[in-house]
Amino acid sequence: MPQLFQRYTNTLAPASIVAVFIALSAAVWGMHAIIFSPYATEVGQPVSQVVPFSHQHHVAGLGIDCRYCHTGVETSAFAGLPATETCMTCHSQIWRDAPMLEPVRQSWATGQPLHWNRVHNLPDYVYFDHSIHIQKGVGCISCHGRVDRMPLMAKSETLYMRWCLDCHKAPEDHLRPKNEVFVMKDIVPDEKRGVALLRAEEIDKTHLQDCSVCHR
Amino acid sequence: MPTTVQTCETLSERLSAVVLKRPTKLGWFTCIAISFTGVLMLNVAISWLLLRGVGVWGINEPVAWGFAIVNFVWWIGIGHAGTFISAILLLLHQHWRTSINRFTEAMTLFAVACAALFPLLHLGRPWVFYFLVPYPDTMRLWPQWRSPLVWDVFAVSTYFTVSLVYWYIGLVPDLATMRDRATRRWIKVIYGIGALGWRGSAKHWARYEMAYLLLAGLATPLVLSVHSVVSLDFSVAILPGWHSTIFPPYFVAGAIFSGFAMVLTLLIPFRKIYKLEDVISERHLDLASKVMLATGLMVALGYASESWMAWYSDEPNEEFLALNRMLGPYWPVWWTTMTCNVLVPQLLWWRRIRISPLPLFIISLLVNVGMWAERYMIVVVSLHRDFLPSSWGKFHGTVWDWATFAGTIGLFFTLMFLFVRLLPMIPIAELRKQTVEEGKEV
Amino acid sequence: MSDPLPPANSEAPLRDEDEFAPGAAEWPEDLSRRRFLQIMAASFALAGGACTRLPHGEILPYIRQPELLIPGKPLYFATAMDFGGVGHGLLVRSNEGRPTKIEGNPDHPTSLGRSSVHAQAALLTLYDPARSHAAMKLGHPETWEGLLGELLPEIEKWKESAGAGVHLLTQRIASPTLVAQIQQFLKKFPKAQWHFHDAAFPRSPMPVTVHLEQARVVLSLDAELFGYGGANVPNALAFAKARRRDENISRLYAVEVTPTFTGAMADHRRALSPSALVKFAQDLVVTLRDGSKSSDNWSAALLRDLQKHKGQCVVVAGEFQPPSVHEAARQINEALGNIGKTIDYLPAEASLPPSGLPELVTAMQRGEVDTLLIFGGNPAYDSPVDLPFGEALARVPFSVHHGLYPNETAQVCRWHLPESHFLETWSDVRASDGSESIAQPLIEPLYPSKSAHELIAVLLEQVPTTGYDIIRGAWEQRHKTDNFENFWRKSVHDGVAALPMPPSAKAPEPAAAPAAKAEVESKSLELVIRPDAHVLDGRFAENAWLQELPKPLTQLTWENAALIAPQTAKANHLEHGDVVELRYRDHAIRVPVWVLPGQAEGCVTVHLGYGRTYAGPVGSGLGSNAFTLQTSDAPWGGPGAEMHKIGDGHRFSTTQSERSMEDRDPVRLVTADKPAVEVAREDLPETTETLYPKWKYTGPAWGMVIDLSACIGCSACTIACQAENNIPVVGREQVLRRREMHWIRVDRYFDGDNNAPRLLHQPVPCMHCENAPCELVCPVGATVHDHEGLNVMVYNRCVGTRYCSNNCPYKVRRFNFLKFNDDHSETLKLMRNPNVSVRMRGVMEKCTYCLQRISAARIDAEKEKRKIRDGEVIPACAQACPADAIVFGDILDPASRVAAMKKSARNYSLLGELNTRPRTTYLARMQNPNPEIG
Amino acid sequence: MKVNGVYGLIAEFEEPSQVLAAAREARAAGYRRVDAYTPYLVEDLAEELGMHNTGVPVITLICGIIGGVGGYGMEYFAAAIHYPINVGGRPLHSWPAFIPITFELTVLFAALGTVIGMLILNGLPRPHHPVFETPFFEQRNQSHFYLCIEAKDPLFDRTTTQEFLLKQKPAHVWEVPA
Repeated sequence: MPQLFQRYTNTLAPASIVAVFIALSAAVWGMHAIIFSPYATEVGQPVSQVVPFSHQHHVAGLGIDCRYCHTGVETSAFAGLPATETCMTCHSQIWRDAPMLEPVRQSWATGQPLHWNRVHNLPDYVYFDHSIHIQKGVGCISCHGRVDRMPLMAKSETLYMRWCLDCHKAPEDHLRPKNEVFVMKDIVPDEKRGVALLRAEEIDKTHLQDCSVCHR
Repeated sequence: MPTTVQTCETLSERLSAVVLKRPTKLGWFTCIAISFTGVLMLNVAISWLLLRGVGVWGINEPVAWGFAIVNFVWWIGIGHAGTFISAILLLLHQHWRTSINRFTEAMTLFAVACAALFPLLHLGRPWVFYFLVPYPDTMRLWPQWRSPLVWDVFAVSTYFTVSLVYWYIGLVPDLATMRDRATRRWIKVIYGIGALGWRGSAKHWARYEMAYLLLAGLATPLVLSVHSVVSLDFSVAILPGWHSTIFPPYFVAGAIFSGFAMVLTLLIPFRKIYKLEDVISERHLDLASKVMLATGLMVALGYASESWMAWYSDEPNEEFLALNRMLGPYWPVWWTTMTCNVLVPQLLWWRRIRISPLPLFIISLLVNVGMWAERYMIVVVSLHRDFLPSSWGKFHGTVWDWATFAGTIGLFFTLMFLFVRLLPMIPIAELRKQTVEEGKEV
Repeated sequence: MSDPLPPANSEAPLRDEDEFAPGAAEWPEDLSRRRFLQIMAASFALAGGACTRLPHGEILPYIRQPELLIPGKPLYFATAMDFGGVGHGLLVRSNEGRPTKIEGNPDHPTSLGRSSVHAQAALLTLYDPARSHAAMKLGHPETWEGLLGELLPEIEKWKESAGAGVHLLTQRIASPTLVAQIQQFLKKFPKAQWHFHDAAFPRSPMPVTVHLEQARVVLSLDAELFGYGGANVPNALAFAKARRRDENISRLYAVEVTPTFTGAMADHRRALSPSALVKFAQDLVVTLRDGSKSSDNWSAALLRDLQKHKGQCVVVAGEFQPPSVHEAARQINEALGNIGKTIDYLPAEASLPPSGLPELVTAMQRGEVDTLLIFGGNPAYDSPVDLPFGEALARVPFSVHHGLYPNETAQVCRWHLPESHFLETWSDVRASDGSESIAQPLIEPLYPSKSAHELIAVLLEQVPTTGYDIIRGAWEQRHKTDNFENFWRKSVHDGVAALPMPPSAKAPEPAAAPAAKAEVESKSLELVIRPDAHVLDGRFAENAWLQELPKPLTQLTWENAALIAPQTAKANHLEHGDVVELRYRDHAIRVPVWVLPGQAEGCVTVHLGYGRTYAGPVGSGLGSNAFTLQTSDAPWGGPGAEMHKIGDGHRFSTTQSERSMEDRDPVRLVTADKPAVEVAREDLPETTETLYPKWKYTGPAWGMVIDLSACIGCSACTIACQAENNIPVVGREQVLRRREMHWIRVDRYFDGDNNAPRLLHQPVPCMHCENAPCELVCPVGATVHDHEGLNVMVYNRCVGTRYCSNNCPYKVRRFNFLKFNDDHSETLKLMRNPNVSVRMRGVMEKCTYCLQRISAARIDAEKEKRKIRDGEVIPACAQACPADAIVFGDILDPASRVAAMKKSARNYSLLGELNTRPRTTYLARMQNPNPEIG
Repeated sequence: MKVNGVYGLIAEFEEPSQVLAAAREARAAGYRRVDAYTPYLVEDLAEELGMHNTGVPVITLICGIIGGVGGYGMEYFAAAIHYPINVGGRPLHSWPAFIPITFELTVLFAALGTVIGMLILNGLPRPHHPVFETPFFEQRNQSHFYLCIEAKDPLFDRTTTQEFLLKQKPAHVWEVPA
């Protein structure tokens, strides 16, 4: 009497079951991988702009302070992008007819604003306030990375909520003295200094993880 | 029909024939066609729901839960008979269960599947349902474990998985029988895959039986827990009419009550159509009705104690609620519930009714209606007038509410018809054992 | 003013769906099957893990960044509003050049930082997409140049004819400059005529100013002291002060036709039909004069009470009462020596022209009108039925309508000119106490519109014609000061002019004493016509906020009804919801019947402002037009009305169907025989009665107290909250389904006898329970507590199970059953508060105690390393409340005002027995009944 | 002793009692690699064939414990450690509220463990098996009872084993090809 199934099915059957399990876990892992991949987070992926503005040149090269352009950063929720006027203060003198700067001159002439592409974009239901972070001693580079090494601006952090919470849970590891907030210098984690700064800035850690701190 | 003595051979022959006989009867096609139109309607209703939002239903403030939850509880309740019969009655050595457990387990699965649709659909944002599942997300957030809805997610999914496994394991030896009795090769192969190469080895049987018993042991507390958890959706809340400690037992009793009602609603026609009156005999009807009668009385006790507590507690809100149910705008719901769930089942005291299919069929239908009304009373009537008179309101189901409900009924019957056509609805192997052993006893 | 475009890197609202693939969250209305399936696929794919990339927004910086303006920091500007010829001082918040919230101006003598429903709602009018966008000639868009082309030759003609045949029609005007300009016009064209018509703010028989704070006994003869009228805000505040004193709080008697806020606040209320009310007033005068025995002991006791408080009481007559009642009130006040103490009689309104609509219409019918210039208003709709303005207008060759909306009048005029909203233009106003304010614009006109000032300047062929120059010029002329620049700057900045107050007005000569014998009470059904409390004479019909705001004591929205007393209903065999044909002097309307406890017997009240045809998409075709019953000789109705039932089962779009408190005590009353300790007894469970330890709060611990003695039920809180928190309007259909979205609602109850009920109000926001039942049942933790004790609602975590709402005993949670917020209208986007998320479909929302304001204050405080000061955070409701009934603050700070109020014996928690431990509590309402009256 | 090309010898019986007896005899005769094939569970048959412990229950127990402890652990970790939030004034570790999920996960893991364990112990799925080549096995395995002595058995010998089986009065004795 012939067998309904050939011998190989004895390996095939269990193997296929195992395969299904592997496939499922692979799918889950893949999902996770995608979510944290540069594709989804866009970390380290320069965003093209109408004017290829180089922070590297302006910050590292010319040593211009962040606040020269991002005027609101100490007082307002928004750091602010420089008005065309700000660009023109220098570029009406130097690189007056660099083709690269044509859009800026256009904007100045026509009164049409420059269209910059957002690099750091939070969802609308997240209310981030630059000023308080600056006031309490969170350095620019904690979130924006070493812009002094960025010819074109790119995200250096995922800006995922879990990333925010990492710092809101333990701010001490990310605080720096007030005079170093705008300095392009990587922070050296130092438990003692962190706690000291925490006390100095009167930061109340308890409510830092409240939903209401960021969501309204 | 001839009452010839059953042998393993004849038994296997007859029971597998139910599935293997060709060509399929026209009646079956018409039935499934009708129920499938229900499925199509369900699709339309769901699409419209996802397109416009839950606002297409009648829900509002204060009645933020309507048909969706009513149907959910109703279906889950129906889904309790199967596991009850196969697990608890197994442990209680009720051999008569064997004839109907496979069928009722299938019923359980499909009912739970229908039920599981509603919690998903009633979400304002169904596309983020996965927020209820614990997993390491990008937000470092977790479900809120204190919420009965999260308990539901675990209870219902566990219940479904375990029932599915239990049902499938029970099927394996019969699938082997199908494999061996089928004539066409491709059919043999399909059943063969399901049979996992079962060959009836004695050692396999031993482990199999042990596993089956263990599953029964696990399913027994599970079946009791599931509807208890569902009842906690209500009793954890502070709403008058919800906030009650008797809910878990009272819900479980109601579940088995409605479950057996649905079992009878389905069995009575099926045994007639497939001429299985000898396998599913009067005895089965009789015993099933007795279970209905018993659980029905427990449910009645539930109603009674609710009203009594309202009076005894002297809590104005509770008192008002009790009266509002009987005399308020939704009085017909209360009276329907009482008639169908308390009065009608009393007929089952008479044996003649317990064993005569037609009256039994009607009674079971009425009980199904009554149990739906009960859930409507619990969900809607409690919500529509709560603490502050200023926020009182009314609720009316829209056409989409009804379409969704009817659609799930269609889905349920579609699955049921497919089941009886494609799988042995009566456990052959177990019956073999019984017939042989009972044959000996005689 | 900066441009009205969405500013650089401000959070553009309405992009909540960015959380998901575009379209996955907000379904477009018009949607092909294909697209639908795509979206389904998309959203199901997302369900796998929501691994979506946020779409790339753009940032558009300024060219030149405006001074002062720091993106993200709101600015506040003082301005003022002309409301019914009375100035309201306002303080307006501007986010990146967009006015986003209107508040009262604290420095302004009459608004005192408080505001009214209409001041709040003015914001929506500014951004209303249905406002007229361009000049129209015979219904076709035209340019201003086109207008001038026609206008200038006309003006030449007027010069020859000295303005013969030229007629001006205006409503009440609060702007001294505008009045001056009109006078100037009349001087230049002496034969021109100026007419006055205002259906909501008619010529007052006897204008008065009442000082409720000084009055120990107040008698209102159908006077709506807290209604929409010009002095509602100061009245409410003064009355609240007089009620909250610990001893000798004032006593209010109200005799009125239809229940009003005043009646609701009264210690003794009596509902009388108009004719009975006239009789009552005159009997009062007679009995007072010749000391004769009063007819009933109610008025006897009232009289004794009044006489006991000579100079400390006041009798106020309602705006819509006949002169005889006003005269009666004046005589009583005179007899009791109240004048100058508790009430001032102002000189008859000189600013108004003698001639009104009847004269104009007759002139038009006679064909004497060549040119008609209509400044504001809508006579084609709101004129009495016996003055066929529309037809008469056909005989006017050159008619110009200047207004905010292309309304009924605009349709029939030759020209319609868009008017600038008061937030778009310079103007000035005079407040009820005579103080003057400059109204400065917050934003450039959204459309090519002109203000009345600018238009008249054109007619006068003046240069310059910009609003700024006109106002500044006028002020420079009127206020001669050595340093005008400083005076001007200070006035603009403060929102009120630094001026000496006008001389105190002297009472007018007593008119002929009224007949001692009052005319007999009419037996027939009396018709009562009143402007609607919210849309008034229909001028706010297009304002959806006001349409959806529940109307006083009916809680009705989006429509009007015929209000009758239960007895009247029985007598006429009518039921609530029956549709009747209401007939008066052979004119009739179909209107549903609303049986309203507290309404006077034998009369039927209908409100104006509905049945409009050209209001716009929001206001057209709602309710029935009561102007068809109004006649110029009886503008507020009279005897001889009839009702015939022609249908039934009308479904009212009301937000509260229940009337009584059902033997529960959400609102508690403190009276002489029921002391606070007993009334406000807290039957809270002991904290020990729980398995769980109590959560510790270190503070600030935010809490709120609502004083029911002060709350007049005006709903200013509701609409202020709506403006502040981007709360959508749902429309009549959804209100019918009970899906309104107001975060703070004002409940009203009729207590006691249905024929003479006590009227109660209770604002109900989220209670922010410490043991929040809603939080416990949320499966995803979308509503949880923060360390300051706020019950926070995280929209972007909410999946929409609505379990929280079911478990909320106060039912203050609101759910977006459908896509309620409008993300199509560009202008509405400008209106939204950028610091509050715009909620998407399928999420729960509720009062947050104005979390955005708390956060702002917290950030400021933490920057300065200090605690948040008491009063630094004021939620929108508390800020708007004209009666200062809502107080908010840190309940753990013993120095805070809220903590002090929570110590009051009257303090109680709503449904406290549920052990929800609400942070919002109430102060039981104090009643001061006259012991002589049962 | 190993015989090529043969899986074993199989005896076919009509009655369960016969196969029981045969099994007993086979064990007594010293055969160890013996198995029986029956249409339904025949009590004690497995014992007669020398299987005294199925080994399933212990798997169930272990999986159950894993599920329970894991479930409660997850809840505690999430609510009290990973992201502690004040929910309705309840303590972070609201143990009574954590019970239902713990219970459900216990049952779930135990049940799945039981089934998977049973299948693994039984070496299923195994669609191909020599015994299927027994003549008429397909038709008769639903009514008849088989006892198979495998060729792998050290005592197996075509002739002696066949004689032994025939002594048990089977309906047939077949040779099962490997």
